[in-house]
Amino acid sequence: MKLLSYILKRLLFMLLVMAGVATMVFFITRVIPADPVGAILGGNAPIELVDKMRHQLGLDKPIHLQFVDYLNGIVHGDFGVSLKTNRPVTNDLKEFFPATLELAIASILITIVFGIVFGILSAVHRNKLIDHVMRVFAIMGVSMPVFWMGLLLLLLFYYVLEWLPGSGRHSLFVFPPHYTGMVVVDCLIAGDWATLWDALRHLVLPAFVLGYASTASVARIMRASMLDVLSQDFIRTAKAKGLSKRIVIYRHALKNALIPVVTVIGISFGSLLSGAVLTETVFSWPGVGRYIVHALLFLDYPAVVGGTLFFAFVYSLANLVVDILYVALDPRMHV
Amino acid sequence: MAEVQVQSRISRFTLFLEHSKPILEDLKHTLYLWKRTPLALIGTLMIAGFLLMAIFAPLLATHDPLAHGEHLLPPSSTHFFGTDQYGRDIFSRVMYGARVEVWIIFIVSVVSVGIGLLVGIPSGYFGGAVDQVLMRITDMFLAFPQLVLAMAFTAALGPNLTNTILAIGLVDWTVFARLARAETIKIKGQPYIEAIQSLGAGKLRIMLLHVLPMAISPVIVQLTLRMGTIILTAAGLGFLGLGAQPPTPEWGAIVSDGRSYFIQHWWITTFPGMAIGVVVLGFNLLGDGIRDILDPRIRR
Amino acid sequence: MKVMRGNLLDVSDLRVVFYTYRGLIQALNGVELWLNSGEKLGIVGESGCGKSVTSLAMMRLIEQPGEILSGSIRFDGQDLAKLDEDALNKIRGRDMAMIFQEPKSALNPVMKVGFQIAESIWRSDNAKSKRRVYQEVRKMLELVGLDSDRTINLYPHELSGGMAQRIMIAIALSSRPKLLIADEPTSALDVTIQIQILELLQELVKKLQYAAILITHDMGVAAEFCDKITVMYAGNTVEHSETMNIFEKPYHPYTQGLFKAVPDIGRTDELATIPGVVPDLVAPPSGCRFHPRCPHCMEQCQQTFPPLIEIEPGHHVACYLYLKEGDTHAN
Amino acid sequence: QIPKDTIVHGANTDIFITLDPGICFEVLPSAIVKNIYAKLVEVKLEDGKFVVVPDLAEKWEMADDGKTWTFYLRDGLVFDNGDPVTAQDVVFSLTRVVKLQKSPAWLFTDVLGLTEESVTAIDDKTVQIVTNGAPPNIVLTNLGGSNGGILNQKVVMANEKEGDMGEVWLTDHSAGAGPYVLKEWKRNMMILLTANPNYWGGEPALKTVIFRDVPEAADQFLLLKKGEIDVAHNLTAEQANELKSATDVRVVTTPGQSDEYVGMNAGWGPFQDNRVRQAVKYAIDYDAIIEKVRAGFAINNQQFLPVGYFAYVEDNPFTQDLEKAKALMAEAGYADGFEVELVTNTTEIRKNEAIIVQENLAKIGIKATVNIMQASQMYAKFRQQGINLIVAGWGVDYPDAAALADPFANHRVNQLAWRLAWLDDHAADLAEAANKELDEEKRFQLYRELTQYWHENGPFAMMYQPVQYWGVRNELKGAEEAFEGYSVHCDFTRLSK
Amino acid sequence: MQTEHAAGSAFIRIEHLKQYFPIKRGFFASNLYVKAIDDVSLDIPRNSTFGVVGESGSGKTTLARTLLRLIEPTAGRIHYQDTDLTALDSKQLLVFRRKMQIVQQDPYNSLHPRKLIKNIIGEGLKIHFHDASDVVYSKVKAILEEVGLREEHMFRYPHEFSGGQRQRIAVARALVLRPEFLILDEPTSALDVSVQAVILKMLKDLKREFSLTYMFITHDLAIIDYMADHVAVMYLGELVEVGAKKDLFGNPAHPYTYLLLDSIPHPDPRKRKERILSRGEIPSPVNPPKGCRFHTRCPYVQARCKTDPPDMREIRAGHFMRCHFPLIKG
Ligand SMILES: Nc1ncnc2c1ncn2[C@@H]1O[C@H](COP(=O)(O)OP(=O)(O)OP(=O)(O)O)[C@@H](O)[C@H]1O
Ligand SMILES: Nc1ncnc2c1ncn2[C@@H]1O[C@H](COP(=O)(O)OP(=O)(O)OP(=O)(O)O)[C@@H](O)[C@H]1O
Ligand SMILES: [Mg+2]
Ligand SMILES: [Mg+2]
Repeated sequence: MKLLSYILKRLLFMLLVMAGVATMVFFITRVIPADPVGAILGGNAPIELVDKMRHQLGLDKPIHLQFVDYLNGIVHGDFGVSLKTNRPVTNDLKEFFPATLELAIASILITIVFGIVFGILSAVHRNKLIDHVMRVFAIMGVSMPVFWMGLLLLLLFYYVLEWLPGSGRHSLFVFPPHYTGMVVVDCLIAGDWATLWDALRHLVLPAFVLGYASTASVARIMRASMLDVLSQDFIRTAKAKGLSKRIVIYRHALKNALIPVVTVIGISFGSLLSGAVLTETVFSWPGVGRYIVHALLFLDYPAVVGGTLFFAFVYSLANLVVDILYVALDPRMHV
Repeated sequence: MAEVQVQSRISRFTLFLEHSKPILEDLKHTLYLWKRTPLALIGTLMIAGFLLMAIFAPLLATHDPLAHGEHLLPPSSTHFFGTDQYGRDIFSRVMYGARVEVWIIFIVSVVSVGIGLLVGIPSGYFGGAVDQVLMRITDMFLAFPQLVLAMAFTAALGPNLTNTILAIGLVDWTVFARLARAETIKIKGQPYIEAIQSLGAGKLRIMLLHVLPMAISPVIVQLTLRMGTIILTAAGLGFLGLGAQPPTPEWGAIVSDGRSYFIQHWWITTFPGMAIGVVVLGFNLLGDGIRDILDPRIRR
Repeated sequence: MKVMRGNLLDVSDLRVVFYTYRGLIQALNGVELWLNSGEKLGIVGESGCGKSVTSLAMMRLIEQPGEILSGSIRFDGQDLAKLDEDALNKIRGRDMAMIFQEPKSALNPVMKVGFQIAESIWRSDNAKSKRRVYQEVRKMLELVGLDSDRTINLYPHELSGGMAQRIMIAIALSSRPKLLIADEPTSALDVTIQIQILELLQELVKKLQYAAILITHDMGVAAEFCDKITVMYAGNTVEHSETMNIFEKPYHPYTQGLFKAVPDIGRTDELATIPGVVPDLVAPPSGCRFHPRCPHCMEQCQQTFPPLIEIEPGHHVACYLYLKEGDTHAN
Repeated sequence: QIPKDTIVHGANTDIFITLDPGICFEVLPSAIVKNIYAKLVEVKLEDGKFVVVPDLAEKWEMADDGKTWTFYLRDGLVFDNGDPVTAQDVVFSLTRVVKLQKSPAWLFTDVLGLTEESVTAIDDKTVQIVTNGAPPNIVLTNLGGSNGGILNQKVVMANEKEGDMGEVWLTDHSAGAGPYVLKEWKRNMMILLTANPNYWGGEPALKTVIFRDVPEAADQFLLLKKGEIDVAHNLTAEQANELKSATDVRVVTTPGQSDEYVGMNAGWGPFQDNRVRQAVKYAIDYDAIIEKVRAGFAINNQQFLPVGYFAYVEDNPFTQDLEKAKALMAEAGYADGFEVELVTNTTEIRKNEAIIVQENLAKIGIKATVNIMQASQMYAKFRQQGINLIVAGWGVDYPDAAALADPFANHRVNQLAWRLAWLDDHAADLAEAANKELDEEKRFQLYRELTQYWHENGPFAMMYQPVQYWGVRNELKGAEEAFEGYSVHCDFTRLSK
Repeated sequence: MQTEHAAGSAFIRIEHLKQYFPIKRGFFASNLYVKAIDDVSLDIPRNSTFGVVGESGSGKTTLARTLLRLIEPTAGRIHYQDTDLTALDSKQLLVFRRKMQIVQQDPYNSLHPRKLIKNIIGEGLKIHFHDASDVVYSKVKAILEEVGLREEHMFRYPHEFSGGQRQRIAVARALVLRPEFLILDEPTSALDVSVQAVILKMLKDLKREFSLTYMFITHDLAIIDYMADHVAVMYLGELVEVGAKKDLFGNPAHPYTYLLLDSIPHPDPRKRKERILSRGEIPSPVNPPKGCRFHTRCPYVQARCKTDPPDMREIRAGHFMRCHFPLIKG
């Protein structure tokens, strides 16, 4: 019951935040001294045509009226029609989002696994060689420009070693089943193992590149948190019980140490989602990141706004989930 | 009379020096811990090297970083890192680039830490409605896809390096706000704050003179840790065509501009890429180190 | 091998150091301790004198940056100081158990208390079925005076301090140890609860026949519940005797000073104070570590540490006052 | 691994908006549209010159008024689904462009003067078009552009939504009579075309054409070398150069249908003085730009007319001559130079050009600060005459000299000349006269005169005419012919393996 | 309940003071309250040492904080001589901030770790007297000597000091403002016995020297016995017994007071004895037991105790207590 009301309250906050984001993105985009119509029509188009089209799209109305229209649309779940693709923004998002989600989930898994393992190893072997190696390896992830690392890995694993396929979501002549739009999930649903294998092989590099960057932050928190937990009294109790080192670490320390890590993972997920742009470009990944960035370059208002709101929504939702997870993980949070 | 005062001041200062032994000891302690964490030491060296590079760029550079010459020369003894697509000496550009990075770091730090503290401390200190409002605003910025927001700000402010950096600062402050808030809440509950309150200090005085000095150090640590992200965000914006305006030798821009030469002319991207990597690594190691050293459990 | 002074435990010349930036902290400097089975020994001393380090050292739980430099910990026929980790794990929590000062932080916050007790029962007998183990958990809970149905599924944060300490006792005693080390088990508790816990421990000692070491800085607690008392100062054992003896006739100047400084209800005389402060263990005073604060300081005290000698049957003191004037205690 | 009857293109499809012939305006999408939709006539490059050849119309004639055109359709034409192609379809398709009023509409409305009533069907196989009297080459090349693609009216209108004339549906569906049919477009993944068995010219050799989305040039390079794509569309010049020495891949080139220029705002400060403009033209190192930016994939062409166009004669009066440039600057009173903002957009080529121009200008004392803008921002500013110095390019809209003379010299059409505030009536008059002139000899002279005047007075320094290039797998035959005259002409049917 | 429980003019008078904290557990806010102090009324005579005892969580610290208006009371009044502190705004309160000072429970966290001792002690002087730095310096120096520290200590940071020294600094910080009323919140509970004795003696001396009124909070009855003239016993946010120390310790009327006194282990093995043990655990102040709050643990509980909350009543002159069945000797 309490949990439910908590969730409701959080959802309400989320709504508030979304409203704020909506307002902000609207005004920021309008402040930009650029002309979407001119951009879409191209550099050659004469000014009369530009004006005509601007009028058609209602972009010559006073800004407050535009804002009212825009809010009206949002309230009705309508983000409008993309100036660029000439399709409802919702359709575009539906088309591009699953790819990004799939990538982000794969990356977050990589982040979690590597981050936690590195963190534990570092903490347990604190200040020993293995600690140094793990930390440096993790930090290297944040140290390299994504596009640079992406190209490097492609060159290595695809071009030179030929272990992994090149860019794209799946091989060209493979036609994966379509339910959710996430190829891996769809293949699992359909039981199409060959395609699944193909899709997974395509997923490895981009997910690694994207996830590697946040691995360091998770590993860092994990290490600190583990060290913290290991110095606590109840660990001494466990040792005094005569439990072996392994049990002390994995049974007694781990769950406690994970609690603060969960929050970081929630935040990482957000940055993974929005940081996917570069990875998507390097790996020809048809995701929503590229869509939004392009929308922004063209100043395709509806697409920018819709995409941003959508991101904000997914991010907030992810964090809500994390917070609930938090409650599940930490009995002290129970009511 | 005045002389007496001066005298007493001087004697007080000597007294201060005499008795600042504990402070020195503290320093010694810090140094000791520093030495015991080799990674922090390495990080420090990296950053020191980076700063020296920025300071002495004109001395270190072998060429004019903007002068065009024979292009796409591989590394050699005249061009340590080769030349780029216009025939500019990459080594010299990397040296001068250090200055740009320092500038980036400086502005972002000031802007984002400044906003972060400005939002975080009152939020944590007052709590209640103030906290709710400020935190919802922070949430809003957090929920905003960072790159999009940075791009939008950059576009709105006009795309040049300083504006790009400003934009990153405007986007990046949320972390610091949250951290400052959490710290403030922690500090607020400490008896020494209550003691100061009971002495009759006003809220502003408490926040400024007592909470701020305590809240700032974790924020600074976090800042060093985020330095890498900041530099890389700048590079990412460069990749998307925003960011430093040519011919500014910004490392991220060099890498992203050179990426189409990646396969044939590896040196264009590799050296500046490595420079970024080393500095980011340095900052991270340093930040990790400082954090470890500030950790009371170790400090004991 | 020396004869054991106590038939269960004999710690001799225990030295523990911590490596820190300031230098070597000589936390224990030749601690002597012994105990017979079934006995209750109190260790008293001021904060930082090494009580906790002693107890951890006995369990071989000293971790880096600390190290046991020397000494023997003979327990039940084995020298714990010489055992490896595996062998120690067989003794810890089985023959020798421990409870700590902050009972709530000594329990794992994300595990139900029932499981935490079960874990230690399992350890003493791996073969037991889950049902049997939990039966025993319930028995233990009842033993320490808790309602087993209600408590077994609680998390530590749902317990009060007193309950948590009872759980700790249950964990420690569930393997039926020969020795229970309690490091300030009641310092964090209120007086009324403290008494409950101490009475419980008292009662269980009788029932389960284990020996106990009770570490405390509260003279009252030691006086009421221990058969024997060891007084520590700055990493040394300075005095050891039967409780009654030591309270009636404290020999060591430190012990004397300590007793005079403790307020008690109904006490009318002014409190006495010990001048000076506890020494810094990085650069401890030479000789007897108490000499800078000692009203009877002699030249010899500044040079060498006095050995712990038996000046009366069962009453050991480390002080030159008594070593020199060999006949003062004769009467 | 690519089947024999399939070709895979690697291209950056991020900028693709629609494949509707009535709307499509970008280069590569237009090329695709041209291969899906047949037009009344086709424009081809023959002996380096563009010529108009029959497509759906087997013959046509212009009435003496110079305005009324009649087109006669071939016999037995059918759309991809077997429906017959009728004059009604032609009327529908061409009128639709006018009605939709999207990006390319101005070519029909402004350049040809078409209205909703201009195109009519005489009978099932005869179409009449009434223009504003534009010269024949302009009319025909415009009708032969991608916007002239003929749609199957029945199918399109069956898919109409809210009176959009099938606009939404046509974004990623096709209903044409060209050699290929659009099967599927998975955005940012691939575009799939299959051969149209009903194509009047016969079913093409390659049955499947795939455009695979590969936004990164380096990626395209790798995929091409591995044989995962047959054609790479967006290689960098350096990469293309690298391929020249490869054994299994070749580089195919054709002169590009565009110009890269430096534009100076003739209404702003120092640039008001023609001597300063001339100085800039002498300051630029044309060879360096061609070498460093294009790795040689460019033609030194300093006039607005691209190679192969009517009235084109090689005429490159400028080479870098710093002394002369400095002298001109001094003469104009700017011996110490001045500061100016140099604007360009984010494409890499432009950025590179800007950097070199910046360096060149610095040598005669002009301190240019480069400001890289998004295209959307740059054009917004440019259209308000708000840019003082710009590095940009101009792609031809249709292969006729008029398509360049107007924007570059005639401020009255509100295009480049106007944006740079070069409000020179003499140039404008000359351009208008030349564009209208039907007599070839006279027209030629007029353009020469304009070019001369423009060289001496214009606000443009033409950097080069690009050469288009593709990395092509050797097993793919006919790429040279298929891409010849690219952007005006692109014919996938010539490809084979 | 009575408000006039002590004869004569009170120095500090508390009337029906309540402090309820809304609780937030984990993520969830709720409309529950910790009733940290519930309807407390007290008179503190001038120049006395007024002891407050009670177990952990009984609300002693909260009482002190509320009394100083460091937290706003939920209800009730606080009179400082004739001034109602609860009615003052923050400017008016400033005067009383100087007159009333506190020495906190935890000497390790009550000094700002990044400030020199000089500034820690001098801060109040700057706020209240706007003293020039020379004046501040000499005043700080003087007060440090008063509490047994030296001039050289002014330039050190708190972590360089032992617990006892820190507590001296905290006392100095309070006394430098020349207050009239000083709250000592368990000033020695974190200290060792040998240090504790020194501090207690010092506090006694200072009280005389500065003619202070003390409110001395502790859970250690032995210390109360040593220090206080009057004693108030708190249980679960309520006062259960108030009176002169001699009277109250000699004849505890409330079973809880009796239990407290009985539970103390004496540092003298000869005083070992059989005890009456209280039952169970201290209930949560969030929902305290109905009726008498102590009934769940009272060895003498009767039916009425479970339903009727007893009132405070005066059983002897100046001796108040809250029990239906007081333990009257004899
Ligand atoms: N992990 C450690 N690192 C460094 N020094 C330590 C460590 N643990 C203990 N010490 C030092 O060892 C000495 C003895 O500490 P110990 O905890 O045994 O004291 P104690 O008698 O238990 O005190 P208390 O009554 O406060 O619990 C102290 O001076 C302390 O500083
Ligand atoms: N700021 C606060 N918010 C919520 N609850 C509080 C707050 N301060 C105190 N409490 C609660 O009020 C009750 C009384 O606390 P208080 O600190 O006054 O007790 P105390 O008698 O001083 O105990 P101790 O002897 O441990 O210092 C406790 O249950 C405590 O948890
Ligand atoms: Mg201890
Ligand atoms: Mg308290």
